[in-house]
Amino acid sequence: MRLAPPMSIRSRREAPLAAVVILAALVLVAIFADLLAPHDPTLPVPGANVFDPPFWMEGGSTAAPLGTDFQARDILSRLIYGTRVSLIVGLMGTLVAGAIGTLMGILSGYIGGWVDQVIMRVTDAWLALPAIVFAIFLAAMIGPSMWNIIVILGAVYWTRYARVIRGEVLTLREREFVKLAEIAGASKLRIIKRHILPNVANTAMVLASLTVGVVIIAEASLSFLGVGVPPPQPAWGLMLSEARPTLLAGQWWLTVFPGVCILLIVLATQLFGDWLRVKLDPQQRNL
Amino acid sequence: MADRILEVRGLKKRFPARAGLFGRPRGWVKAVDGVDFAIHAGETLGLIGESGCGKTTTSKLILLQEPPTEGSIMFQGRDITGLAGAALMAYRRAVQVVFQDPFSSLSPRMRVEDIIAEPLEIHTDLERAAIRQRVAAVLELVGLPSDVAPLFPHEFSGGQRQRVAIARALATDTKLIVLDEPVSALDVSVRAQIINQLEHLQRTLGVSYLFIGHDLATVAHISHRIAVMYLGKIVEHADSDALCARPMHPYTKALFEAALPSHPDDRHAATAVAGEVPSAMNVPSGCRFHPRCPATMPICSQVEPVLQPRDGGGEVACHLY
Amino acid sequence: MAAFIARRILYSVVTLVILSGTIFLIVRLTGDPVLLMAEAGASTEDLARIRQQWGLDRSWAVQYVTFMQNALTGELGKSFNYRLPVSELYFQRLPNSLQLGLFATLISLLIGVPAGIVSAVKVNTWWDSIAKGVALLGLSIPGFWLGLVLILVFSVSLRWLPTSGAGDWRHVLMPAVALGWYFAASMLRLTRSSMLEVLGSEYIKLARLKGLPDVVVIAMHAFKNALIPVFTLAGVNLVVMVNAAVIIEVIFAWPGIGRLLYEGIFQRDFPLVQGVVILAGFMIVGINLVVDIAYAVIDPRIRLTR
Amino acid sequence: PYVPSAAAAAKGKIVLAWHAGFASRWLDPQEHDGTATPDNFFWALHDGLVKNQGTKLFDHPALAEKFSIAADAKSATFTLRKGVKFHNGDPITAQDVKFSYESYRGAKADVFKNRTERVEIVDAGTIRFVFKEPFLDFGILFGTSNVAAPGWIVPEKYYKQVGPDAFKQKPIGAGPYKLVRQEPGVKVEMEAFDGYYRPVHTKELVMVAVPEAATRVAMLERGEADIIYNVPGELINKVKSMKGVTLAPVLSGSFFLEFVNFQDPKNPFRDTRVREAVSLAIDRRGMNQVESGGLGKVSGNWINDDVLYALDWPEFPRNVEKAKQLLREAGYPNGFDVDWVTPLPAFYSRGERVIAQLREVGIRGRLQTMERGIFFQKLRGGLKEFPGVQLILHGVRIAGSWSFWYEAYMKCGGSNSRDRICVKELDDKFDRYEKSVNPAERKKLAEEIQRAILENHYLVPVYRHAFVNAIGPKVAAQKWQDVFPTITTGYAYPWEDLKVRD
Amino acid sequence: MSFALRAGETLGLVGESGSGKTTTCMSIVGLLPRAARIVGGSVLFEGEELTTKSQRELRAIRGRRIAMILQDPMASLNPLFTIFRQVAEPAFFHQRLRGRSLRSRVQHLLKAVRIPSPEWRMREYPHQMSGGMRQRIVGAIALAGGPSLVIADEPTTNLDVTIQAQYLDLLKDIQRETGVALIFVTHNLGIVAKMCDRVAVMYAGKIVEQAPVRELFDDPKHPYTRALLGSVPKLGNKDPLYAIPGQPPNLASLPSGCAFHPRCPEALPRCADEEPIDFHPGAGHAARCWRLDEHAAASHGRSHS
Ligand SMILES: Nc1ncnc2c1ncn2[C@@H]1O[C@H](COP(=O)(O)OP(=O)(O)OP(=O)(O)O)[C@@H](O)[C@H]1O
Ligand SMILES: Nc1ncnc2c1ncn2[C@@H]1O[C@H](COP(=O)(O)OP(=O)(O)OP(=O)(O)O)[C@@H](O)[C@H]1O
Ligand SMILES: [Mg+2]
Ligand SMILES: [Mg+2]
Repeated sequence: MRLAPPMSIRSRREAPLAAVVILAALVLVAIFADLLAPHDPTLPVPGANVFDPPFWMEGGSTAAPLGTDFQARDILSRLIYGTRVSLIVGLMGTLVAGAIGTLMGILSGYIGGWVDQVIMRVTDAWLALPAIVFAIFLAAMIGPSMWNIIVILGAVYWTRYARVIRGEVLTLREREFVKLAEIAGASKLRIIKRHILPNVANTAMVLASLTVGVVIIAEASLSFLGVGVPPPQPAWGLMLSEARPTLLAGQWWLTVFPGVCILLIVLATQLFGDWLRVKLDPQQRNL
Repeated sequence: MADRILEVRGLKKRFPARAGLFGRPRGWVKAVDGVDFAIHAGETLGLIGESGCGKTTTSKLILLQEPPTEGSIMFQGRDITGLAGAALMAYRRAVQVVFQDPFSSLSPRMRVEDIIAEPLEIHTDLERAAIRQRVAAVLELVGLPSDVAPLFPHEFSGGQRQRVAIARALATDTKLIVLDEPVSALDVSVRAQIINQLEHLQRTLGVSYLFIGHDLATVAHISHRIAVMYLGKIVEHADSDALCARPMHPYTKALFEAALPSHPDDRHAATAVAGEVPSAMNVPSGCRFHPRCPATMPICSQVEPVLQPRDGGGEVACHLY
Repeated sequence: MAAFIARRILYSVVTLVILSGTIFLIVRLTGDPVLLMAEAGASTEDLARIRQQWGLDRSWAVQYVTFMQNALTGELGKSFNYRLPVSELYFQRLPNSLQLGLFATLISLLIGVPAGIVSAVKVNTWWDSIAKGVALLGLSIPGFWLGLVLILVFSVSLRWLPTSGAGDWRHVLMPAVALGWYFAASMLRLTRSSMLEVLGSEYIKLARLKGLPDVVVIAMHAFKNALIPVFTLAGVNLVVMVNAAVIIEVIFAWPGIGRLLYEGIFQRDFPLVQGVVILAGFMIVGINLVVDIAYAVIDPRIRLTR
Repeated sequence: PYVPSAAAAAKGKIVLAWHAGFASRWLDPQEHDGTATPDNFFWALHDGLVKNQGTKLFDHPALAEKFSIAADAKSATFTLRKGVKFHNGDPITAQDVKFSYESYRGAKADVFKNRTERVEIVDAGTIRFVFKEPFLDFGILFGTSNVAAPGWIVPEKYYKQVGPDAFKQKPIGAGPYKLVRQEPGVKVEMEAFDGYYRPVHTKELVMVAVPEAATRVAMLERGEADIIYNVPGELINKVKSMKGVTLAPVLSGSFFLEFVNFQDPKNPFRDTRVREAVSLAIDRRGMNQVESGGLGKVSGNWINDDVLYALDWPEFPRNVEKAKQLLREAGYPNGFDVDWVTPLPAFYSRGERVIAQLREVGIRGRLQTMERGIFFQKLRGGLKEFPGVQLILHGVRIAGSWSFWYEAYMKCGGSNSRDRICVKELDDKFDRYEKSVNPAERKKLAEEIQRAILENHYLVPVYRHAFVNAIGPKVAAQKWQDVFPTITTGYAYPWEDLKVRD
Repeated sequence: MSFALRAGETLGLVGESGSGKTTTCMSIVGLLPRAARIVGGSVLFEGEELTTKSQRELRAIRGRRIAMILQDPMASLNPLFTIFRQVAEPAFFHQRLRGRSLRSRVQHLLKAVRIPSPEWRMREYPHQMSGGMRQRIVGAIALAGGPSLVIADEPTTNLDVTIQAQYLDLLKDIQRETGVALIFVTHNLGIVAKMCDRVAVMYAGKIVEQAPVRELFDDPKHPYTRALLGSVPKLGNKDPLYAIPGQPPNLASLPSGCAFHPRCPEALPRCADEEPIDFHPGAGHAARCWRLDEHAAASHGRSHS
């Protein structure tokens, strides 16, 4: 009897090509929006009407290839600039959440004691607070803007990081290399910087990649409630939400295009996140 | 071997068990319950006993990872239990540890050179170049080529990692290394390498070891003296050879009887000792070994025996003697 | 066990105190409710009168203490808008919200759990890919969009289901799907990963070594162990769906708590917002307790040791 | 004439889908908040002594058979209709009227309190309000929907018995419909009251709150709702195309631009030419076309023409070239930047259009959005909340008198204008207006003030938008005005006139 | 690799971590992980070919005729089920025992593995047992189906010496009573010395030497076996240990020829290129080393160091 050589494990597979291509394309579009967009995304296309259909449909024109919206603005240009806004919101929101959550998780897990208790109770309380309460709170305090939405989403989504990272830190804290550092006389700060942080980075990365999509969808939901990225900024979520009545009127392009964009980016980040998770966390714990 | 580098007296450690609603403990785990021993310069003390008898806790107390409940730890004649500041750092610098699991004791995100350099960075203000030199030197000492310095731990096998761990322990001018089962996680063929290496290092550098293990043969091989622990107490200690030649405490005897034969012809029948180690939360009265002891006497359940000198040097705590 | 539950309750109380303080501050920092209660041309005296009528002229500290004192006696105050005790309003809406939440939970469980199990048992096959695809779709479609498409298709075009409002099962179907859809995805992910973890364990190996049928191994040995995290998530999700299904309730004009909260927020109905959030907090805490106790029922380690 | 079983003929059911959630306080006229929304419920459940109906502003007798206001405007006398009853069968007495008036605590309550000396019950059916001084606006304030409601009658006995809060849950009134059931915030179900003095045609009237516009339209399409309020601009064409459905574009609030702090020397809007240029840049017709499906009205005055003394004013022209020219003359050949353009939430798209139109003449603005509650709070905060160069696009509807508009949005220290606008000479004139008891003089002053505002472009009117509702096939109506006959409101009352098609 | 085992016999399978011991055992019972597969060879059990059997047929054999004891007693019991249920399962599914007979069967099994007061203990959960007891319960589960072969994969690595000794004695007793054949997987030569009749030494996925236990200890033929024996500390002997140089190989990139040759002190030039074949230096003794090839032995490459 002969055994097959060690089995090639699928989890080592290459990064999902589709996801990487989509993400790269979106990033490029976001960077070069100024060059790519045919029109100003906030102003009407000269000569165009409200709700012009895409060019291939009757009444459409190539001046606004994907049609125009309620302000006679070019949808294509808005989508292109929207990539920038949505990516910034998605990535920065994730970053804010990740930064707060990771910090909280590390403090809670590593320092322990009452710090842990307080942070965990705050986390519990936070979970019970609906995001919209926050959203309006912040909008009231500092006025609605893209950056405030980022702060809001960060403030809403940090808890999931805090919990997972805390769990991770609790086991890390018992890991022998941390003990070794303590025995060698390393300060808490040094241990956090040199030993804890680098070792939770993977987890944070995986969580982050899975959070981007959630944040983008959440932005759309806040727009629906009227407290998202303020007009006239062309965020996809805002476009989708503003145009929702037109679904009923048959002007499908107004919702379908931003919808597809959101779908694409969420799909891509999730796929990428899944891949990253399998790659960085072969045990596939519940992140 | 006259100068005692480390001396432990009446060391006790209790852990609260199952804290109640407001942190009120419902009982105490007496993990270490009055331990005395000394380690001399350049000497290896073996600490042996079954799982849960308090070996690791003892090492934690020595390494100041837990404050002792009672007792004192003298390092080079100075009590270290209340140390702080520079004196503490000096102690931290002189005493290092090597753990059992070579996979968990090296941070997966750090390069080997940084791992080894960490104690140096903390305790000295050497230049980068000097640190690198020192790293190369200790790598050499443990038998690794110095060009492995920039690698990450996952690029090493278990045995090599354990060498890195030892190298780290040697990076500062270490006086004492606590070795908590340093070879039990290693492959059989690699164990011998590490043990030989440790012996070699001791001979050349004169460091002392506290060697914790539960494989009798291994502990006996490397140690000069052996202390046998049972449920938080040392029940017998003696020179390694004397102990092997004539174990006196029934528990020590049981350990020897349970040890595996090194040849099929040494097979012996059922072991004398029955049952398992009781929980450290409710230690039996009198001699703590009496419920399992094949030679138990009425007095054993009432009076706790104290350590007394035994034949061939060392001490034993048993009513038989 | 009793001490364990007592400690959990203590934690819960702390959580609720933090929660109430936070929400109390937040609603007050967001602006003056009186302006929204009065007409556009109301005079300053008008405003002062309303303010005094509702005790809003007193300092925040006093307001908070009063609020907490009342809350302890189960009195969450009276809604500005509805002139009803908040708790009464809440419990009026609760049946609707529970109906929606339970249906949605059911849908998310019915989709998420079996798909998660299949995807874990047949990991890295096309079954797995399909399940993951479904989960991805669930995560990438905003609920309001799905809701409107559902209305468009099933109410307007096909004329099968009523567009909105509460009533019989036909009313709850679309909102429950639109709401449960998103949660199904998270349920699926969690079931999958926790099943994968359990399936890799030694005791599952031993169960297989006993020669047990696969069904028994998966359904009895594995699933029961994988259930615990799924259970927790379902509990928390249920609370979220019951208390904060704002968007779906708005789209489908569902008379639930989410809308109560939504309107309360925009009207600056302080007592209402505070009350709903705190009751939701209670529910979270309650559900967590139930889940903890359920754990203890499932898992003897907790039952006997804590 | 009292018809005892008028409601016996009532039949059918009408479901009305609302754009907002309901507040129970809207069921109690005693706490009228001065906005139009609660009138929907008052007109169904309650009745007043007088109310406006159709094009009559306030002088349509309702529970009062007749009334008279003394020539010196120091008293008003009302005679109750005979045999009128509350829903619980109790007769409506002068005492109920007195109680309702005296315990009224809603909008403008202080005005009534301060000005009223006493309320006399002349006899069982006659009541007289006596004022401390001439009270010229009494009729307007007392009887116009959407202003105040001390003239709406609640049953004293019942009201006192259950208390104000319970009253809002189970109101008993004198209106054409009595409450069957309400789910607070969500739904109000009503049934024709067979003791009403006018014929009630529809048996059941149900109002449901459906916040999402698309859902309301879907309901109308499915026949789940018979009347829907507030069709958004995007869906006007869609609703137009629906079979059997009638659009009801009721003229509603007026949108106009405010130049925040324009008197500041550093403010470019200080120059009348610049303000005129803004006016010339605005495409009022285009705005009406897109935002309101052409159903609004491009009016000249920023004050609605359905209020007392409102001045009729011709439409302002659009002339981009002239606007540019004026800007050049004013020293802004390249235009200038406006820090923020803040539209009334959530009419952001109108704000965006204004910005796009201003951009054409070289004035570059940015949109500022805020949540509704914040907006009103900021308005009240005055100038400090709007620093720099700012424009506000107000959307306002105030019923009753032109003076309420002036007081709220133009007067120095006005409830909404605060310290953002101060035109001293107009305020002085307004003072004279307030003090005057001579209607002719008042009218003259009112017109002078309005003319000055328009000629100087202190405020720039944009257009009067239509509150677009839609009527389903089940409702009997020749034209939409049959369902929405009442000026000063965008709503479908009087409810008793609604009829279900046979 | 190949080895054979008679009824009632104990075979020791020795090798370092990762040398393929567990994989071998798992492939006997047909439970390799999804990613692995058997690429050749056969497993004959009581005359039946196992490798070609379907999972369904294997299921009838697993637990009933071949049982297995896993390495980790803490992890191999399902924490959520009672001891009774877990011990009863094989009898329930294979022998279709129910009710009282099932209960008495379980009691009997627990008694057989020396669990005190089994009728009371079987109602408890795994976490209430000590490690030694758990391992004995796993033993009871193995015996539950009345197997003729038990494969024990390092069953004592996590146990204390005293408990280990007790457990090993117990296994021997049971073997004597029931006559099952035992495959004992371990990396500890001491256990082999204590327990086994025959030994197979594995290195890098291959059996390099196989012999009756005494012969192996007295006269090991393969350099790896010799090295292994030399590297274990013995009581009362403080001489430096014999350390095999280098590290165990990675199975994914095995050295060419004899997998041991890079570490072998006696390697011949051909060891690097040619995979050694089985030589039979004695009855029932086989080893894979070119040194045993007569011709090669004549022309010594390097001498014994
Ligand atoms: N932090 C702690 N809290 C409570 N009990 C503890 C703690 N650490 C150790 N114990 C208990 O103290 C006793 C001694 O533990 P210790 O780890 O020192 O044993 P050991 O001899 O090292 O065992 P092993 O051979 O398994 O490593 C055990 O019963 C253990 O459960
Ligand atoms: N699921 C798997 N996928 C890939 N490789 C595997 C898998 N299982 C085992 N292997 C590899 O197969 C080889 C043999 O593993 P096996 O578990 O049989 O070794 P072992 O001798 O039992 O080791 P140990 O003493 O550590 O239990 C190892 O190199 C291991 O890495
Ligand atoms: Mg230990
Ligand atoms: Mg193994």
